[in-house]
Amino acid sequence: MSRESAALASQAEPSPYAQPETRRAALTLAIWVFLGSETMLFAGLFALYTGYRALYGADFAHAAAFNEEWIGSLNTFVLISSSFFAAWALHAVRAGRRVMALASLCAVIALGLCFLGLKSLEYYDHLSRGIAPGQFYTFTRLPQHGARLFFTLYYFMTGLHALHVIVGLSIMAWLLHRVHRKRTTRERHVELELGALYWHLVDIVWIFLWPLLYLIR
Amino acid sequence: MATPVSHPVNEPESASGRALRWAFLALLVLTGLSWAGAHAPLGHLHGLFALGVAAIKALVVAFVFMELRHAGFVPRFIALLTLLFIGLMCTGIVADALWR
Amino acid sequence: MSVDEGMASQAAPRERSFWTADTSVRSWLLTRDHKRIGILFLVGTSLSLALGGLFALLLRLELLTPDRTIMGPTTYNKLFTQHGVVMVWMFMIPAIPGIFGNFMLPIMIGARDVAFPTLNLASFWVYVLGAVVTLTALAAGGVDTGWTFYVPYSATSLSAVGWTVTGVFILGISTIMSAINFIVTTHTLRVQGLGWMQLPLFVWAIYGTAIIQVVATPVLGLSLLLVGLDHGFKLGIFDPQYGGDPIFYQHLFWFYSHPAVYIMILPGFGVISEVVSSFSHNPPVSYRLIVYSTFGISFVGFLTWGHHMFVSGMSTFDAGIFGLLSMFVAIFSAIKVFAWTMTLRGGAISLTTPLLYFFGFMFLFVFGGMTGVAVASESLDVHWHDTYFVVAHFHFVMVGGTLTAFLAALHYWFPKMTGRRYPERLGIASSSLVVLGFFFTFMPQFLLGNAGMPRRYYSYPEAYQWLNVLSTGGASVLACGLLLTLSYLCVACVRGAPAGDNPWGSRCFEWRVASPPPKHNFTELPDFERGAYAYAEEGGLP
Amino acid sequence: MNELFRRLLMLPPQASSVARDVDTLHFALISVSVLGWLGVLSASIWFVVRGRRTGENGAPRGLRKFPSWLEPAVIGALLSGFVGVWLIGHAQYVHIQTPPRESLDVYVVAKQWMWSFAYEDGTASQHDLFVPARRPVRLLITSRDVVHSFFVPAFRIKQDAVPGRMTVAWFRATQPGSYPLLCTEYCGLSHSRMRGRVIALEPAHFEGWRRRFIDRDRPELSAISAGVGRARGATDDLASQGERVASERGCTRCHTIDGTPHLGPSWAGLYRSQVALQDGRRITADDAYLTRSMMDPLHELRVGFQAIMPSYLGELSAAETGALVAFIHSLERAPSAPRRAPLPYPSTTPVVVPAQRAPGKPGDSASPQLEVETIPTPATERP
Repeated sequence: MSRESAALASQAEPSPYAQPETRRAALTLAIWVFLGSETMLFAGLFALYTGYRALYGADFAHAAAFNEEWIGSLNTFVLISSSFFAAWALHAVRAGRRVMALASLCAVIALGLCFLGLKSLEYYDHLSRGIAPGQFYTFTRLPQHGARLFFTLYYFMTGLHALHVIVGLSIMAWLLHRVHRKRTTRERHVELELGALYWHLVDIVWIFLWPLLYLIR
Repeated sequence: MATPVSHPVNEPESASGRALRWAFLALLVLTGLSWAGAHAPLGHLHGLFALGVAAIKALVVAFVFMELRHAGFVPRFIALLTLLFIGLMCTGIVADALWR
Repeated sequence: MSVDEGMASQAAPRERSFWTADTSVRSWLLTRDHKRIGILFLVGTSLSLALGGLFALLLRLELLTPDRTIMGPTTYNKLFTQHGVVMVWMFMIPAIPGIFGNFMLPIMIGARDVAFPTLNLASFWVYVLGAVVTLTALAAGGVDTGWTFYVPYSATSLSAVGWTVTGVFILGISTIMSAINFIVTTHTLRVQGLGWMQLPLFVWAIYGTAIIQVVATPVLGLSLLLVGLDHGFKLGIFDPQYGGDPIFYQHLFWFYSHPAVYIMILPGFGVISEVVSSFSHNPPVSYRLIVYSTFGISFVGFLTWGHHMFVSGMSTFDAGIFGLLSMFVAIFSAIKVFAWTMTLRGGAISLTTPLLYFFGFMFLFVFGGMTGVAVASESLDVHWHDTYFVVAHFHFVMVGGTLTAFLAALHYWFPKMTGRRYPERLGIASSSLVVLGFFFTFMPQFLLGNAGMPRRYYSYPEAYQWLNVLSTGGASVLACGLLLTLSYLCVACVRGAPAGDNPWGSRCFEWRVASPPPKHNFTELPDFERGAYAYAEEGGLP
Repeated sequence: MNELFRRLLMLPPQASSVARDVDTLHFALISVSVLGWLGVLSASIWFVVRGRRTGENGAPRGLRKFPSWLEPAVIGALLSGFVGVWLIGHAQYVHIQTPPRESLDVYVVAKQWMWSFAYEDGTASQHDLFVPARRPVRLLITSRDVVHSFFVPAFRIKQDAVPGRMTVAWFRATQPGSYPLLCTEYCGLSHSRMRGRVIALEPAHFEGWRRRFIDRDRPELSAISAGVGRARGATDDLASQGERVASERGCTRCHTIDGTPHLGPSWAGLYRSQVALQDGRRITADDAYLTRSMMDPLHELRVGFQAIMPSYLGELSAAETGALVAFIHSLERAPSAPRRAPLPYPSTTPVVVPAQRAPGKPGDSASPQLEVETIPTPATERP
């Protein structure tokens, strides 16, 4: 008891954690809570989507046909692969295979950029046809209210998701840097676990966006 | 005597490389299945099918990639709770949209 | 501020308190110490309370006469919006968790700090940033939409909607940061041997609140984002001109804002549970029921948002479901009231200011809660919806509940935080002023609502004047009470008599450390094995 | 008993078929609440008084054992009480929300900041809703701009007016009289002035009002009911197009059409009148000036108004601009001061409305003249 008190008093800026293991548990719990919270950010958009789909089912079905299915599907493939590589990078770090981890992280980033590229291609295509959100919507082939709402939602959902992809990519680049500098190692790699979890959540969101925005017609 | 230590946390068993590869394969197959379903004559079951497959994919990602199968009660509970609340919100809005 | 001299009486050499461990300005502004962050929040939220209170007083002054008294309708509309925004997001949501949650929760579970001290500091500065952005709206001409930001009005309003929604969005980020910290701290940093069912009830309350915050706040963030985009760029997802449905916005908003009511009141419940047990020197009756009802509220609170929309044209079926669920959520609060009352039974009661605030709480909150049951019954809500009855109801719950709990907490933990005592007589006087002033501010508003006066009314028929005058009079008494409290607490910070470590004879964990606590909370870890409410053991008071 | 409670709680008179029932639940609930409240308070005070006595000696007597049935009993009692309240309240709500079959339909259009009403046969009115007493009236409510709410305290009914949607309410006035109509959903600057009346007439008088309205004001019908009646093939001349543009583009949020002072100059009697500008000039408000004011409003600002109007250059098409000018032209002969006396509000006692009743004293706004002849004609008069 007294030794512990002395230890407590002597530390200048003590970490609140008595053991490093607790820090890891705390961070893991925190990221899960954060991911749950993050999902609720999308939840509102999903709820709006279902609500408007209930009101404008037919319009939504027509409008979804104007989203490029091949881009959406390719992007699904791209994001799932990147998610796999993120998991693989963690696996490699745990096994102490640094080069493999670096390669996997590079793959994650490359695929993420590829996703964003395809997404911008699709945005460009849409915008050039006048498929834009809200008041800027001038697509004459689908003049219905439902179609405009569908595309407004499309922009909000994919835009918010793309924002998360960008954040995720920055985290991945940072992790790449750390692994490269051997700061993230076999012994200490909790940040990689957290980053990968975030990236997987981004993937899961897209897994639902794909059918909602491209497939269900 | 009480000491300021935390509760021991086990290092979660990491997902094995084999499991990751299998999960990836499963995800690719499911993606293909989802795409095929969109072009199959399923009628009004389209939506149900696409979302069902998506749910399975999300579960695979969550349980294998995100290591939920090794995680404790709390992360699983959080995941469940989040799903529950999304469901609630959608139900509330759709119920109002359909029946008013 | 020096508060250490008062404790020199203790014989044993003591570690310096967190107040004096380092006195540079930088060490305060960039502190990672949960206690100092609590003090920073105390300053921030008190300023917000003062500002929101000033707005309220101006509003009440305007309503002295049926028509123009001191301001025009445009100013009036902007003021009540700012009053709501400031009070809800800058005072009531962050106050009790930010101040007392931060200060007490780690001590109560035997931790040296919260799980993420830097995140904790960030949450304070993000709060400041959010507050500044929110108030920039005032400089930018004010915002006149009401704190609910209902579309399409908020989308078409010419006022500074953008600043306000951005500010509130940022405040939401601060809330989520704090909440994550509290959840993780409670899970991972409890001292060994301290089980969940031995936690002080205040910890439970903060924990339950934090869960609501992480679930609900993002939904508010999203809805405000959509309103902001609609207002700034006409991307109207709710715009009826483009087939959008303004009612969907209300769904999203109340999915957040009904649980937000519990975000505001649950920490108050936690305070009340502590106060009633400490001052009756009795363990709380049915600890388990109180804990379970906290979670009942957290969860069922999410299922009742539709009762804000009974007259929006929702189907009778939906209304029925939401109405029934709203009744269930009332049960949980009723259980708590029952438990608190029974805790007094057979206790050895010391009648002090915190306990008086407890009575103020029971007096006001119980009535507010019962009118809550009344407005939740659908046919009555049709008459009361959006009238002053509703205004009176939620002020009884929010001010009568949260504000009195806040004041109770402030007096209860004042000796712990500063090591000094406040003047008890002035405390009793000001608490009577606050409770009476409050009662006369809002009781007439129930009657105004009955008579049919809608809320957010700049001018009103003359027949309502006497009730409005009464209400304004009450508000001035309330303001006097609060000013009195502020002044004697400020003086007591510097001049108060030394309090000693446990002036109330409480058994709860935070009273087992020094007052004020040393920088790292514990010079030596207190005995956490004797429970926080172990009054029955060993007979008399310590 | 009913009347005592009603007066004690300051409720308005019970003037609709549902009011009495709703109030009964209200009284019961409030009484029980107050009793419960007093119970909790007196229990606490009693415990304190006893606790003080023992407390001075320093020793709490500790928690005495509870009878084990107390907790479930309390919870059960509360639960059944609450569910009971819900059952009654829900049944009443269903009744309030379900219009009877044989009701008279009235289309209600809310906009900032006025109410307009149109009947199936083309009759219309603004601010004042005329209904027959003792007959169910179904309201089909919508809004042209933001969310409003139709509230008649004496009827205990309320229904939001939501743009882009039609909501339904109904009532049956039990006796003739004039009842205040309020907007309860905050809708901007003049929210608190968005008041009207529901005037319940004896069925025979109501028929008389309706026939007279149709005989005299037939030409007006189409324009007034344009908001809801467009589908019924209303004539669509330039001025009524202009009226529509004015409300769709939000002009009427600042400019009134009946001379009431507001943020912007009223349009009543504006056309070709002499106006004083802030730079000292006086000019005639002709077509050219009106058009310039829409496109560059701050250039020639009138005395007494703030520089708050945005430019509509590029916002309004040429056709819309023309229609607006035509609409303002049509208001040329509208009186430039409010013709309606301030609303007699609140009327705590229902006014009995025999048409032959002697008119009240001049200026006595508490007893409105409800002679059918003095029904305000709509402000939109055209040459």
